[in-house]
Amino acid sequence: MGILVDKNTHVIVQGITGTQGSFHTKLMLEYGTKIVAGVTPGKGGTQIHSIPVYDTVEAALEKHAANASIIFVPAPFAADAALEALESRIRIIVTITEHIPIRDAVNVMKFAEQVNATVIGPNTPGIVTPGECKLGIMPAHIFKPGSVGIVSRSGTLTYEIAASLTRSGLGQSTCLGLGGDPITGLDFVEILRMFEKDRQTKAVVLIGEIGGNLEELTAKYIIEQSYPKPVVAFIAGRSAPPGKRMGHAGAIIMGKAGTAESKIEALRSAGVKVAEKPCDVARLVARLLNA
Amino acid sequence: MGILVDKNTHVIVQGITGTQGSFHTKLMLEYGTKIVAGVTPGKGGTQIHSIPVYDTVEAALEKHAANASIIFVPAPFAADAALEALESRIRIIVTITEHIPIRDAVNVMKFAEQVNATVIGPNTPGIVTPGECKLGIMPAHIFKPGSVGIVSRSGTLTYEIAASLTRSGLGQSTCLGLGGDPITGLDFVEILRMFEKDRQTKAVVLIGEIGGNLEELTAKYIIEQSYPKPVVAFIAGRSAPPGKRMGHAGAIIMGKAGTAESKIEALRSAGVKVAEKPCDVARLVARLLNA
Amino acid sequence: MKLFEYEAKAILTKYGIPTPKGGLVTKASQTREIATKLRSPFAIKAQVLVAGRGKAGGILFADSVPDAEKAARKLFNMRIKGMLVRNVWIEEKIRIKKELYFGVTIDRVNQSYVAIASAVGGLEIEEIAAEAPEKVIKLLINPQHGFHSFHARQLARKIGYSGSQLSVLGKNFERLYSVGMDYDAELIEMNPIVEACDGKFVAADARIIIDDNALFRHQQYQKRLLEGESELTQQELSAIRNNLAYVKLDGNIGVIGNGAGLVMATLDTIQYYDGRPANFLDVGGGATSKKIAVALKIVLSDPNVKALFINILGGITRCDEVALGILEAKEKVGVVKPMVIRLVGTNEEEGKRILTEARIHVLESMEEAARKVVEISK
Amino acid sequence: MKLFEYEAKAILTKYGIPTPKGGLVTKASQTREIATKLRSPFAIKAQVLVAGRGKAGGILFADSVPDAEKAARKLFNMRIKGMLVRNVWIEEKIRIKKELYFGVTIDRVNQSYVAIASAVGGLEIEEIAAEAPEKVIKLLINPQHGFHSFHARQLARKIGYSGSQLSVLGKNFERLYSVGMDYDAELIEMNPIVEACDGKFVAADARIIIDDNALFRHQQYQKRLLEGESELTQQELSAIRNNLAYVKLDGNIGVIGNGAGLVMATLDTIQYYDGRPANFLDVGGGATSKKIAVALKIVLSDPNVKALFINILGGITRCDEVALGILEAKEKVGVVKPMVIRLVGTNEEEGKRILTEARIHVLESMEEAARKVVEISK
Repeated sequence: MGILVDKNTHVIVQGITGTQGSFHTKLMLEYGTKIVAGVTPGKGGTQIHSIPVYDTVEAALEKHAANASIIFVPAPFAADAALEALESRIRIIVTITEHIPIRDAVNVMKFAEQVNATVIGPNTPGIVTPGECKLGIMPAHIFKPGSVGIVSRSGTLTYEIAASLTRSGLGQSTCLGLGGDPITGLDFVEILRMFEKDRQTKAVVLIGEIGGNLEELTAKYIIEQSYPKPVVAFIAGRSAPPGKRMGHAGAIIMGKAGTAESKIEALRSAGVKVAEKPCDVARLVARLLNA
Repeated sequence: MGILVDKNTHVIVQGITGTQGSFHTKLMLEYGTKIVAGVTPGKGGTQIHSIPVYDTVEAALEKHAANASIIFVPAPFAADAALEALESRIRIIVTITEHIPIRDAVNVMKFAEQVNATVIGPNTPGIVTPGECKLGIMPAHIFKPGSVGIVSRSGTLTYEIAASLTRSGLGQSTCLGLGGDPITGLDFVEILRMFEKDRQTKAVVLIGEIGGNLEELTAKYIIEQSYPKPVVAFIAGRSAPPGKRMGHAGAIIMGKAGTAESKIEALRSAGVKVAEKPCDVARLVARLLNA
Repeated sequence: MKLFEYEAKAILTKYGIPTPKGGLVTKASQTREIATKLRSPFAIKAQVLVAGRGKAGGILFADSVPDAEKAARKLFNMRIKGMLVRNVWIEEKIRIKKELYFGVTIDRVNQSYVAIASAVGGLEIEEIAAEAPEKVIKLLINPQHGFHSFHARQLARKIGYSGSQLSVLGKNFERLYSVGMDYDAELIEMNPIVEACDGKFVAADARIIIDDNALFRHQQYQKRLLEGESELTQQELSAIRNNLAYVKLDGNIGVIGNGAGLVMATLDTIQYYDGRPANFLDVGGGATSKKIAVALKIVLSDPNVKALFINILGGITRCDEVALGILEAKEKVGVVKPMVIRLVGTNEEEGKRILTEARIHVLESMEEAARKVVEISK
Repeated sequence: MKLFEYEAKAILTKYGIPTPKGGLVTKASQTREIATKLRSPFAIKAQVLVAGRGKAGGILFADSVPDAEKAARKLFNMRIKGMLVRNVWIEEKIRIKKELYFGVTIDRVNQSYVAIASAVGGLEIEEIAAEAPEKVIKLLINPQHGFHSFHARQLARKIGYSGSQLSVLGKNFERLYSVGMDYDAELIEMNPIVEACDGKFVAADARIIIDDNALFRHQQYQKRLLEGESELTQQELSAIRNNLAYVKLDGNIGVIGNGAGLVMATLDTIQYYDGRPANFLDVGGGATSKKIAVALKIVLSDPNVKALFINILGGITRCDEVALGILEAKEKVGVVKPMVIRLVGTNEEEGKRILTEARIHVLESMEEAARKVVEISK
């Protein structure tokens, strides 16, 4: 099963005709993701990898039923694309695009909140429920179906950890990236809640990083709810200096807020096992699952 | 009982220190309206007619409980005042102010819709439930408690008709003005619905005018719902030329739309008695009530 | 407040919407100089604030500079629907493939703005809607969410465009919406916006009506309205400056009252008794004697007025004050035409006394007063 | 992108927010000319983009023009937290009654903007919040509804103002919010906004950080960032121009990787093994050989670098392409420092073969590679 996406997810790709959009559409199709249509303004009537392309989401949905969208539209236009999908009643939106202005992202999130939709990203590698649906740009071969739920603020670091889980024989229920921006649609707590309800998920891996206080709030949530499933975490950025953005717009220590130490301490005091190095995650998960 | 306002209506007056605000606060108090506080930015700490004045609605509500507001704030700032009241969870707002820009009014109405609040006006004489509560600028002596509900797009014309009803011994349940602007918070249909539910109201007087199609929509509603209470109407502006605003920003015939003829015809075909002259209204009401 | 075509086009240009290259001619003799900077053929357009200018002969075409000059001269000597032509706009004529419509206006029922696009343009949008309602595409706009690029593209698609034209046309729709919001337009339209033979889009005509209540945010235009050229008559201007609502009509009974609805009903009652009102004039609430004086002056400046009907329902306004106002005004303005006054409401007795002493007859019933003034006017 | 105080103040002034009268001095010799146009006493302020400039001696005061000149000279000869002072802002010193704080920034948890006001100003807002949290008033802003006058007045009231001051202060808050939205500020603050002895409010210092991702909407500043003065080092500039994320650190192991999280984890792992990273450099997804070359060049331009660690996890990126890129880059840039390369993922075998043939040792484990590079660096 996994969370959010599965075999019944029918997808439109916004920005399907761009380099990234076209390339990843091919890979997603190869993975078995049910892509029903693409949207690129001005390219309506064409086809990409046998997928019909429309000028607007509205036009696409006149012909196809879809319940999710993945967005590859360039940053200046990406928020518009997200709003378009939301207004057309698409309720799961994966925004791959990075460098979306904060003001635009805030607008998208408020609208999504109003209509009760889920936005993954922006600046996310996407979401994969191994064996069922990949809605993102992550390499397919590093995942296999299983019982570990992964939620992350990162891209390649997630692949690093997912791959090592897979090598250790620990498959995944769903793996998703929240996105590396300061404003993202989902947070760890929401995902933990979903993983709690998901029967397939037996343990959760949480990959955090410096900046903001999502990890601290997650620790609080775990304590308050006596979260019933084991959680293993890795926090990137212990060596990061304050005041500098470490690649992700969201990865910045402001004054004394957002440090790795603060996050690690909070998680540990919530009973979460925090790995010292990425390669330690698989071992900790295995130990907890066998306990 | 009447609709919307009654003995339990507790009121704040926004713009209480202005000429209009102060003057009508006095008259409303004399009528028995329960005014608990006034708000004028920069005048917090003073008093008007023994009513304490605050700088913000928030500050007023820290000290007083209120469920309605009446706004006398000058047009450029009136929308801000309405939004302030709405954000502070006031759910009945009477906007006396005229000349509020349309863009501002649209924003207020959208916000009111979201939070499920009632906006009367702008550019309204207000609302009165005779003997219980007057939230407006209408002369008090022309009303008396009774069973006729009056809803109007006009001010003095409403007084004209209310006074003649009163003279004919026909008291009123509630009398309110929707407001003379193109964008107002309520329409006839909403009020008809309220009058239908109000036990005290036995007949409804509807005072319309040229411009828009509220009256036509009302006729449609009356037919569709087989509206159970007798309705008498007067429509002002039979002699108005097209393309000219007749005093009210909303009173304008655009091309062939919004004429008095169209409204009168629609209402008549819905079984509404339409008076030829204002003075005929009372007679028609009396006839229907005695039928 | 209506903007002239040349004003509207200047704004559109500022927002990046293509308009035909052109120039404003304030005297026919300037035509040559301006036309020579443009490429022929030319469109020469009277700058008047009336609808249906084209049908009334206010738009001419010319293939050469001398012909353009002739056309301009012709326009400067015209009145269009009674309006004197004071300025002429001359522009390059577009080779039209298709005329479209796009506008943003108020949707009263939905308390919102509405964007309207049509694959047919050039006519009044109401006419298009009457003739081919299926061609008129409407989209409600929630101002809190705004009108986004994708909305614009949805409309462009629905009026038949695709490919790069869809995006370009959409962009122009989006820009017009921005103009509309920034300028508090209660109506803004490009009618027609033209698809030229080269596939490009050009706003061939543009109309902007600024919400009068928002003019305080657009002082430049408020100033032009009150001080410069406008479609308003002297009476209308004087009314605006004094916060009176005045509309000229073509009868002979001057009407003054307090409250728009009441004044409308007064006109209706006059008409009901076969009289013909000369105007609508609402003095509003709590008018001062000065205001009443100005109102009388405006109404009486219409030479057609044979009799006056003042209809006051004193509510908050006190009748005695109104009576004093009328006396004062009468004296100042020197009213010699017959007056019928209906005065009821707060302090009615005192008001009547004041006027009766001044030998002005006061009635209580609006209908009776209307009947009487109609009688006098015959 | 951080704006200089003088840039921020120019914008505030444009929006009607009072700032002290002043002028920009680009050479100490101009001080006299500018200062004589102002009223003494003066505040002389180094224009550097570092926080805590005041404490670091970057703000001086003077009572006379000659003293102001001396102060300016002193500042021009200073480095503040390593930053050279290239410009000095001289302004009239305000007689301060009270220092307040107002700012608008991002609330990540609420996915929103937040307005922050405080009756204490002049310090960093985090310090104020730490010392007197009850004095810091926050208000979440829904951008669809906006920040209205009444919101501003609510804040002004809560930090202790009433009467006309409440409205005036509120107006300044409102204006600052407008600046923030119009300029896509991720942080904008008046710190302090000063209540002067005459009761008026003046923004004594202002800070604006424009969202880097929105710089395309603010080309003037983007241009200044890339071409003019900024707080960025040559390496940082070069990284920005090539779409690389680069942060200088003070160790001796140069690091290059793909993906922000992975590179952070790489630095952490180096540190875990007691090594010291010299930088953070993320080449992003699908980097070309050219990009890898630029990355190597930037990292190696740091003289402290003793060894290089390239950590690539080929996902969508193919390892063979990365390998070719490294070879090409190595040749072009002429790398002589020892390199440790970790290369796994798509087409890993082919990538390893290419590098091994070029006698570059490739490891599979990030931890092993980190240990190795730390060893070399010692």
